[in-house]
Amino acid sequence: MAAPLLETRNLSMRFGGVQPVRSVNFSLAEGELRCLIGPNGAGKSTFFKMLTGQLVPSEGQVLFRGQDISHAYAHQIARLGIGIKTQVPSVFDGLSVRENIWLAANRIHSRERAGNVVDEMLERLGLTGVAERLVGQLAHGQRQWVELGIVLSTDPELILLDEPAAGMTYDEVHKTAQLVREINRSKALIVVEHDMQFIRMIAKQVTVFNQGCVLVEDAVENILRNPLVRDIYLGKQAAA
Amino acid sequence: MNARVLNFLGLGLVGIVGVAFLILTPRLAELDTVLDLTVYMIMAILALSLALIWGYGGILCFGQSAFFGLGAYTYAIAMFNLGESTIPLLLAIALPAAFAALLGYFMFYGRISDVYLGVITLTVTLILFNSVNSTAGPEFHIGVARLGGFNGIPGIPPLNYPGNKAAVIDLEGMFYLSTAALLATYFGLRLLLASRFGRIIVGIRENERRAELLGYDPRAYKLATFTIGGALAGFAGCLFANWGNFVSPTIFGLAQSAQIIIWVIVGGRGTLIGPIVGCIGVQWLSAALGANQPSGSDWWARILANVPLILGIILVAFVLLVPKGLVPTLGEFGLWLVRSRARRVATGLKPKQAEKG
Amino acid sequence: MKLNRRRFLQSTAAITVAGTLGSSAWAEDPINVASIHDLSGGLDIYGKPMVDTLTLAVEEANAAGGLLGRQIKLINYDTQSNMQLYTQFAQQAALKDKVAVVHGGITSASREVIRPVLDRFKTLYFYNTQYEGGVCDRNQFDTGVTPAQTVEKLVPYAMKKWGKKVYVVAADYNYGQITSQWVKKYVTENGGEVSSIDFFPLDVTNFGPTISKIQTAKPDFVWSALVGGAHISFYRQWAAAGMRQSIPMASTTFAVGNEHIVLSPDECNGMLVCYNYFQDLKNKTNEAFVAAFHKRFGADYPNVTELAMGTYQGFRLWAEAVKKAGSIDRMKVIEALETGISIDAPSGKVTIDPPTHHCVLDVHIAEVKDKKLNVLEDFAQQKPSDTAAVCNLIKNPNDNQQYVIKI
Amino acid sequence: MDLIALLAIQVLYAIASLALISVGLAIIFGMMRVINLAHGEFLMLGGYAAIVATSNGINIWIAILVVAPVVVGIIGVIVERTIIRFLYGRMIDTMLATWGLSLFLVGLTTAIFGNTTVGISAPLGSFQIGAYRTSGYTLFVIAVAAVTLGCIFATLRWTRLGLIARGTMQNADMAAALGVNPPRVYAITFGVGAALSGLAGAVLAPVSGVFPTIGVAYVAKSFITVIGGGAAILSGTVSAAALFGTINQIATFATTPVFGEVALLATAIVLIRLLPQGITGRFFRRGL
Repeated sequence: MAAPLLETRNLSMRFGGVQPVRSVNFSLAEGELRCLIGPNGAGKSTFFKMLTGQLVPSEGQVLFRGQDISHAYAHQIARLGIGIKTQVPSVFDGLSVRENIWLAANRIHSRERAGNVVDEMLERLGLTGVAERLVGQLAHGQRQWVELGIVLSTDPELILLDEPAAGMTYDEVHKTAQLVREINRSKALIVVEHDMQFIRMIAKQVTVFNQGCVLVEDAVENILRNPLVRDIYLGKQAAA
Repeated sequence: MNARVLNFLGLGLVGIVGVAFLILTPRLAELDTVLDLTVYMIMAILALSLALIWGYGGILCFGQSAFFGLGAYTYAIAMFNLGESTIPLLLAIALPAAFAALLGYFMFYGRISDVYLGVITLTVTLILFNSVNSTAGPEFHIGVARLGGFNGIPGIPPLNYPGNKAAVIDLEGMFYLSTAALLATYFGLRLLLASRFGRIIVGIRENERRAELLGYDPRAYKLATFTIGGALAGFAGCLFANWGNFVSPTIFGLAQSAQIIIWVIVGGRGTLIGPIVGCIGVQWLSAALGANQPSGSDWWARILANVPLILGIILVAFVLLVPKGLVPTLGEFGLWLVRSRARRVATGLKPKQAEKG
Repeated sequence: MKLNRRRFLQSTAAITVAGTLGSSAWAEDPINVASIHDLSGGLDIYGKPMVDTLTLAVEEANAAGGLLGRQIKLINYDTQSNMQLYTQFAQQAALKDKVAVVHGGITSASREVIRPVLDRFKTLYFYNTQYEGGVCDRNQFDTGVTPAQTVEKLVPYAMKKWGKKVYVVAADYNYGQITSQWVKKYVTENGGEVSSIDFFPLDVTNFGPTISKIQTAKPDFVWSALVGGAHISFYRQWAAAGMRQSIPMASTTFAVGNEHIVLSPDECNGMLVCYNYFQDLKNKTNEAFVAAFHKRFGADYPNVTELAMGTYQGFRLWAEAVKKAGSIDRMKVIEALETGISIDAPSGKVTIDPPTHHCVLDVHIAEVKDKKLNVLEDFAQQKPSDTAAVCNLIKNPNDNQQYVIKI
Repeated sequence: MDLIALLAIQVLYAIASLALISVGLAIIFGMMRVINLAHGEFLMLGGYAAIVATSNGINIWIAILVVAPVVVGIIGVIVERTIIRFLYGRMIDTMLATWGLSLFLVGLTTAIFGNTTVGISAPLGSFQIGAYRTSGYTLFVIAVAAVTLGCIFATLRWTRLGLIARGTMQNADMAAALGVNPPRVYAITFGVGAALSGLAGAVLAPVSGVFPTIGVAYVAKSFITVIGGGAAILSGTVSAAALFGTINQIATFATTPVFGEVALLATAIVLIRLLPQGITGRFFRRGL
């Protein structure tokens, strides 16, 4: 089997007393699509933050293509080719949709090239209509799309999606799922999601987080059957 | 598209007005008016320097006067030692820029942000004030130039045409120079902001974390912005030292740095023309209030001629009522007018169509 | 509407009447005189009284029929303790108002800002403040006292009274620096020693450490050249530390900002000062002046300060010269002044010293007693010998600089 | 030996006065994230309040300890109601508004009281330490500082208002969660902060005198102290005041007031560079 694209070796995070992530060993192959599930506070977002350099791990390593990036700055990691769509859309509210995408495309493309890339991306995400609107004025769903567009425009090797379907209508969810699959043809993804239907639509392999540890890792159908998962996760959801 | 057209129209307008002002003023206005306008132009450059780093770079700098003062002092000291103004002028830009770069590195690479930036910059300018203020003794001199402490350095030799000591730039010359410099700065900054760099610093202002996750290093961009701002302020300082032929430590003082912030606030953050307007407006006002003091003890007259009082009210009023600043608000008002006009026209048309149909 | 028109007609009528009256009353338009002083900000303590006396002087002159049959218009600028405005207003006064003379400037800094501007635009300049001396400029006249006129007198007096060991505390700028040098000179000349000279920026308010230092030095008396509102706290803390009884104090800056009125008697009684003018001087001119001043600005007016009187006398000297020259033309007035014009002023006889453009005047030593300044000794007609040592505008009229007098 | 004692007192005094002039600002900043640039003028008004009161025959102690804080406290509440409350969450705008307010107050006091420095002479004579004499009032200032900080501690620790206060310091929504209406808390907080500033101004009036522009001398220092101290009101102010006060005073005694000042400011810069969240942002986080 080929060397993994991304690998973490007993990665841990500690804030004072609490320890949201505990020695996680995780591995993702080139071009793989992996789903990350687990109840709130299982450490998924913290995990993502460490992968993208927003947090420096207290222990352990993050290897991207065998290179240790656990102490790299966020912008360096981004340049290595890891993009993230955060849970709460993080976009440039004061700028127009076009400018948002442009800022991303501009980093990797020449000035004239960037222009075209932006147009294509707007087209692809169906944002052409609102291209000149300020992102701050858009609806939540659309902001999600804009952020996705930003991430894609930097053309990363690995894309982290933190709850891409959150707060979306049913057909928006569908659209997103389609897009994710389409993206996956060329790129590796890690998707954090609660929405089981969405997961069914996209996932093959699923990793379950619980209390900062990897609980199980298995094919989606087995996971859905796994009673343990049901208890700690679906059970909770059902209760909620 | 439309926005872009308006944008170009605006630029053109500013250009035309600016040049007209540059050419006509000395022919039409009294000499003293020209002299006043000269200093307003110079201060407007200072205002622009803060407009860049605060309004666009999102860096709250309470110590812009530090670079302004450094520029002025550098020019003065170099001038007394060299006597020919080309190198002093360049120094007056380079030194503050270097200082800004140093300070910026210290702050941004130390991940210091918002209020803390404010405090550090404020503190720096206060340190400069205190230090320079206590150099009255004869032992404090750089080359032949006495620093002069509280009294400052009077009788600074004016700029001369590069290379020729004798050809000193006269009062009108100073006006042309300052106004031209202001226009150049304005259009220079417009270019800068339209460039990749400009768009990126605005992006960083909007959402630093996101910019970082896209692979931009905010620290570097902020540092660059801060340095440019420092250079501009230094240049303004040099011109200022020329205009009054003196410089004193109050240039580093709290009042001075505060004033710069007022200009930007009143004129409008996130615009360039705004701070220019704010700067000229506020300065003109405090000069007008200061002149023609009532020479009596009439209480109300005293109130009305009481400059801090009036300025204070203006500032509070602006923050409460016109938080965006003069220019953006007027802009919006203008747009609103146009729109409602358009609407009225549209509604006016409807019945006609009805008749047709 | 109709009513409005009637109103309108009435008012216009009124205006025209007033207009004709005005024009008929005065053959020519008034003579402009500019006052450029700090009326707000840190230095207004000094500026306010100066402008008040100047106002009175102008009003008196106008009441007496003006100068050369023309009324005098006082144009009053507030520089808000801001150097930039000094330049701007000096330019306005010279170019826009076309004033015959500018009275103004408080700190030496502000003077050095105004001076070149008024030189450039050929406008006569009176600097009416007590200062460190040494300015030599044909376009400028200085009516304030300089160290040689006051320090020279007060030092030996104080040393005779208290002893030979002196500790100097001074404001950290030109005036303080130079004055303290003069103090040192005269102290050593009189066989005493200056144990230390400490300088304080004008915004310092905490003198605790210094007071301890002075206690360790144990001088016979302290010489204060402190200036401005903040420095008043020195006297307070000095008294609060119980030092006033044990170590006395002399000064040529105290009371210029009415410190002796601000402070309570037991904070500054017994302090010695030396100036050209004291409000309680016993002579006809002064009593008349004080009466007039109180009539104009209220009997509760705290005190007419040294600087205020300097300004008053400055205007009077200029007016005298204008009469003599029969013109307000700058050079004519300067020449008139250079004949050594003198006036009978509230402070006694004041005469322009032609070579230095400073004044020959009386000085008095006084003691602070219960918010009053009791004159102890008078010294008639003191010459500005310090400036005279370096400056002679009769020999070389084109000299134009401030000398740092070698001490 | 007795010189050491004297120095010790002066260092203590420096710390005390720094803490006094900063604590009002600290409360307002710590609880409302509002940086009040009119703080210096609140101190100035406190001074004037005390002086006017005494000159109208009110006992000096009452004037300083009661009248001044009450008057300035009321002014504070008025300011909060008329200006600050429109600007919550807009830190920069608040700074600018309050700074406009400070100009306004300076202008107003000048118009009313004129420009001459006024003051009251320090009561409580002086006392002897070995060969040295020093002002008894110095000790009074230290005492007032101690008591004030003590009261604040007690309030925060044991009263309901204190609980709410600590809540708001931890997170702003907490006050609402505790079922009190934030507007009232804010108004009270601002009033209290202003009152403390008034007290400080009055206490220091006999030492440094009062004039309309004296606020400038205070505001930068207290501003720096508060930011240097960090979010925690008490521990922050005290620790920062202790650090800056000591350095300032010793440097002053060893060299000149200027270097004292510069030393203080330089320390502040280094401090903020090392601990961007202020002293308490780093150490005793849970401090009051």
